[in-house]
Amino acid sequence: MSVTNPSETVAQATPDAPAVVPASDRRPRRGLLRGILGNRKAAFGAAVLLLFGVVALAAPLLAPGNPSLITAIASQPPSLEHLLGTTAKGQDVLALTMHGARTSLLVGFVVGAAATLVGLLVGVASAYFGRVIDDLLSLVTNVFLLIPGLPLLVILAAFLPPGIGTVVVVLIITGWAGSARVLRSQALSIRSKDFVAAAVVTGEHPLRIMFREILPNMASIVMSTFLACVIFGIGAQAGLEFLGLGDASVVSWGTNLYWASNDGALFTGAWWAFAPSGLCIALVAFALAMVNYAVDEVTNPRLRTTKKGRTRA
Amino acid sequence: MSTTPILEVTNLRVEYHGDNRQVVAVNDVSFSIGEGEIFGLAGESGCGKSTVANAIMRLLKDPAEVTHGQIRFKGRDLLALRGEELRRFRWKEIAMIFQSAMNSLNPVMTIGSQMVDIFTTHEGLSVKQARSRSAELLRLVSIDPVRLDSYPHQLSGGMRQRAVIAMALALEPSLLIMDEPTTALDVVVQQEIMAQISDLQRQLGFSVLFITHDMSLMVELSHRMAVMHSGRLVEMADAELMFASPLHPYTLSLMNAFPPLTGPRIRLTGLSDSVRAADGSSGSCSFHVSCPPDRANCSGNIPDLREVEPGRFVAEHPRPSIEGTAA
Amino acid sequence: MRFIVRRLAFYLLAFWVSITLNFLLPRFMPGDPVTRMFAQAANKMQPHQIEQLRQLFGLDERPIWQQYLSYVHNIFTGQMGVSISRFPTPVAEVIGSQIGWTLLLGGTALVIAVVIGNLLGILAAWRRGGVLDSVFPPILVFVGSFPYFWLAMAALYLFGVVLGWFPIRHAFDAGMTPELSWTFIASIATHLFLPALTIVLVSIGGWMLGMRNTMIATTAEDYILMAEAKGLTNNRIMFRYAARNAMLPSVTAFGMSFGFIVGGALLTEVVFAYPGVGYQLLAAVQGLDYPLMQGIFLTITAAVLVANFLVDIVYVRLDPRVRVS
Amino acid sequence: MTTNTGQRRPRTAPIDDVSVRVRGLTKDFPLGGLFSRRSMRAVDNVDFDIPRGTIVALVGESGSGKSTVARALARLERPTAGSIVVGGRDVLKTEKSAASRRYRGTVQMVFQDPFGSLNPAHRVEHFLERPLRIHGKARTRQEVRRQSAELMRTVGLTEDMLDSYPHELSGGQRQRVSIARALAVDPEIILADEPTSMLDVSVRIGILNLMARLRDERGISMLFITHDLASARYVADTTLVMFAGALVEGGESLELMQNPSHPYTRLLLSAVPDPARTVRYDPVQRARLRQAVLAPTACPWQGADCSATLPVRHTVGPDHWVRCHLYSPQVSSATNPLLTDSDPDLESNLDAAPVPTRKAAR
Repeated sequence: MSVTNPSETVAQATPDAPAVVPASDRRPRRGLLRGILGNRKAAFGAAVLLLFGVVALAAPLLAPGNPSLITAIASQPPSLEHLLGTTAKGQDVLALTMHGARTSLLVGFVVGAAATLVGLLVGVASAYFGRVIDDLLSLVTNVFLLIPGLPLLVILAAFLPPGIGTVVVVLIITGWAGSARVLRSQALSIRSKDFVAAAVVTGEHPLRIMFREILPNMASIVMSTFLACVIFGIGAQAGLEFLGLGDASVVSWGTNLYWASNDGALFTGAWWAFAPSGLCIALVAFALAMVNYAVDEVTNPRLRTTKKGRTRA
Repeated sequence: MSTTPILEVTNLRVEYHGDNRQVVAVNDVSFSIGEGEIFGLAGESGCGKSTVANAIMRLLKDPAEVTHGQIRFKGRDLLALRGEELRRFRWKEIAMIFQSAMNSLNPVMTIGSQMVDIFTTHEGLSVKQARSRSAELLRLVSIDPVRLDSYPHQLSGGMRQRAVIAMALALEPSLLIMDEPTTALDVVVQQEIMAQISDLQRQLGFSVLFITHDMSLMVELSHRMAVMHSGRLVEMADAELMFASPLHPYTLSLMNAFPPLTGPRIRLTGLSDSVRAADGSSGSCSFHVSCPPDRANCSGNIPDLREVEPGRFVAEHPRPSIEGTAA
Repeated sequence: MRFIVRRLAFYLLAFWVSITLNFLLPRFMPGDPVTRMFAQAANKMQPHQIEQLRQLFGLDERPIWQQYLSYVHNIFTGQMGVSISRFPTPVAEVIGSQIGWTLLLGGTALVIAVVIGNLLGILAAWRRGGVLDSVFPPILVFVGSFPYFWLAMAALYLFGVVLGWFPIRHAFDAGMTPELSWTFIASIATHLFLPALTIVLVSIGGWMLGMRNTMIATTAEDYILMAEAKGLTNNRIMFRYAARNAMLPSVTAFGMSFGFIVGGALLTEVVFAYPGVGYQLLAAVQGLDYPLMQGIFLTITAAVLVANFLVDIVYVRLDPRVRVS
Repeated sequence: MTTNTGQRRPRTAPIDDVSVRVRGLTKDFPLGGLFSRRSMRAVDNVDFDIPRGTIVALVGESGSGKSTVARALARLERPTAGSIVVGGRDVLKTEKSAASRRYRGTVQMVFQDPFGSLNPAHRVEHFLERPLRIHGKARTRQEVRRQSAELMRTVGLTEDMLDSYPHELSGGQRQRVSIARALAVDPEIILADEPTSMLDVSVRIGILNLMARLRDERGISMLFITHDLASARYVADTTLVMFAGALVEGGESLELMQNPSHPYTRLLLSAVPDPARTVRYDPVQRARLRQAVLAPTACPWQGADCSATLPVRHTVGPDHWVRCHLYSPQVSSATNPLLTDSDPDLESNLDAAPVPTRKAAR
């Protein structure tokens, strides 16, 4: 999904009401990492991500030279020489795909990290300052959540000078609100816990309460928000570039698809020109989603799919 | 009250299947309830008393399973009921009042339609007939029938619980299971609800399985009672008798939790004051105060109930170290 | 009622923010895109049209507050300037002629995805560990990981180009005149099938999993246990008690997801050359048609806000608890 | 009616014998959103003292505002009006925006929920180390460890539990850790907000005993918030009864439970299940009490309608006062404040009241 709601997956998987989690489901936080590592979904997701990470880092070694250069006969189907064929211009599709991973993953993770950070700041500020500030911040958040993402992306990107920087900035502007909503509600619910009041009564400094008492309890939700934001970043970047709003000279999965579509790959039957980049986006997003579900399952064991289906009385 | 047992639970064992271990929630529990009798089952959270109730009602969900024992109701084997047969049996013969009235009512349906449900499903009444029956029931628990069209959130906590009681009595069941029916309520409301249940029981003559952690409340209402700990019964006797002279130390510690409202102030002791502080090791565990946190099959050490006097059962001899002493 | 009024005020605020954003962007962003647009379009425009555009984009010398007032006035009277890529058609007219197709495509896909997705979610949660619960989620999540437009490309290539089962572009057969006849409706349906299918496929997983998870949380509630103790039939418990409550978060998500579905629909339109605003948006981007881009943005925002408001009204009907306050 | 100050103030002890003196404490909570002007009065003009080295119980039902009083004293809520005098200073005036470290070192709090009041992310030692360090009680690691261990023993836990996480402890143990945390700053006053209500019943009495021990051995004053009259009677020297945000009756605990005077206190007492009680309540009498409490305009005792005029405090015994018009000299005779001329049935009704032995208050 090119423009997806970064909050959607998180919000649905972890309902706002923590009250539905019975006491027996309270798990120690420190078990989170071990739990995730032992989860099959997470292992699969991590392996795929690792693979893509390695390919992205090693792209200049695996496919030396500028991938946009025309090096071969145009529109060749996959062959031994060009494993994934060539584009209508005569570029090697495999090289384009591997180099594309660099930009796409970079933008995705930068956007994910930045949008999560903004969301975290907003959420934590809401919880910290309370009432008036919280009301204002959540109003702004909700307005941004409501304005449809893609058209907003388009007018923002259209007015800003084209380039990767613009894409990143625009995606952060449109993507932070979802994470802010989720993180705010989590921060607020922790803020209202008695252990925070206890820390106040002990005489702790407010900043220390924020960072030592509240934040450690948000680890899992910050993680799933981050993963959802990365999915959003990669998908939305591809969507923008597909519309021609990115920098068409930069090689990324989105621009690959843009060129494939522009060159009429669909109608000339050159499926190899558009298949790889789309599959890569899907695989990365799927891997991230798997890790995300694993985080949810570890923190909320009730969501697990139980294998033995006992008969319901 | 007649002594003909209406419900007989024999050697009931319920286990929870964890990821890689079994937890015994109810271990070899036997008791019976006579016709028109109010039988109290006391114990703390996690002792298995609600599991017993859910087992009788056949409401146990996936990881929990009855692995041994029998539940007979009017001679019928409840554990053998299946599908449609079970569905028809529920509420008609045994009804249940859950702990929190707020949570046991569907928030998006009116009280009326949740009552009408019962009649249309079990007796095939038309909605109109069912509504007039429901109105009667509400009057029985002194709620104005205009409340049929109210949603649960529009009623006070006490009124909600009374509405649940009305629902429970809809099909005139022979046994009413009450699982901590008043814990979420304030004491004044609690008293009113209990008085109402007591009146209705006298009027209609149904039997009651009353589950609570509040010994004083239980003694006031019940005819006979049992105390449960770590999935086992530790004492069972006539309610007045048990209140007057508890035999098992655990029974005593439960009673001590509710200091008296009259008489001189006496110093009472609770569990952790005596046993835990005195004995950190788990070897000489008398009744599982130092139960492992995972509660893994720690109930194995509690001995079976032994009849020490006619109608009076206790799991072991009392330990003199834990008794209320005047300060 | 208070709830509805508050929501309405909130939507008006959101719309005001969108208008203001639209107003500020060309005025405070580096000026060259607009200048470029004028350089490209000036020779074919009438002086009064140029003047109107200059006003819209802040190139006149009036004080900013005057510009703002007249801008807001223009928006509410539907004067969003002339389109440059479809010169000399006014923007409002361009959008008006195409929004219908977008609504048809987005609406059809959304309704199908929501209904089927939620039903699957209900059933999966009710039969935990069954086929539906173990096989569908991973597949749907995987399909949902594809960009809308890529799945559209793949579907177009496979079913349109290679197999030739479905038409590959536009909303109805070329040469047909829009009329109320079966052949025309059939033509619309065949053209709608592939684009709608891709949107449904991508979005259905989210609905199913969301519903499954809230259903699982709901089935742990006491009122489900009580309904079961009451001896109600399984179907009644599943729908009247469990799903009826689990639906509430889904309805909220329904409103929230409009914006995203519309975004997906826009991109899908581009691939299928479906004559909705999304396809027009591509043309606007390529033709540096800023008035049209902004017009589309505002129109879609307004549509999403109205849709959300309708969802709120439905929500009030569904949840008695918000009615009282 | 504005009340005569001298009449409604409690007997004023010398300030030196008082740990906390609360006067006119009022708290309004705003209702609705950002622009709403509506508010709800949770605590209404509450006066009381906590004498040094005693436990004062504040008893009431949920929603009566008793927890708000504790939270106001802990400076977690800012009162709308009133004064809190601790150590001779009105802290609401001298420390307006936030409580000083000195105040935190004097007044500590134990919370209701043993699961919610310990951060699951930290080990037990953290909860003791922080107050020790903040208040300069321990500076080195060894000092922290030594003093933490001592605190653990004080509350009946063992040193090795310092390295546990809260989820590894039982509810009772957790509540003991909370008490140890409060003790760490060596406070003068501990506010205990329903410390036993969420615990397993068999360990409740142990926590109450610990509170009594801390009072007796360390001279710590406590405000014990509870809904359970029996626990209040068991552990508290003085009991105050709160209803709808206001104090309605107060006195020495045994005397108050022996001779409950306010209709609300009577209603509350009659509702507590107590199998040892010999006298059963009379439903008619209960209904009258109920009506007096819940529908003051229809108060069954004539002339005692407290919806028109606010009742003031009347002394009904040594260290025992009640706020009810029934006891005002205009309504009742001087010899027996419970009787009114206009209601001859009253005496017989009150005889059937749920209290087994009722003495006429002097």
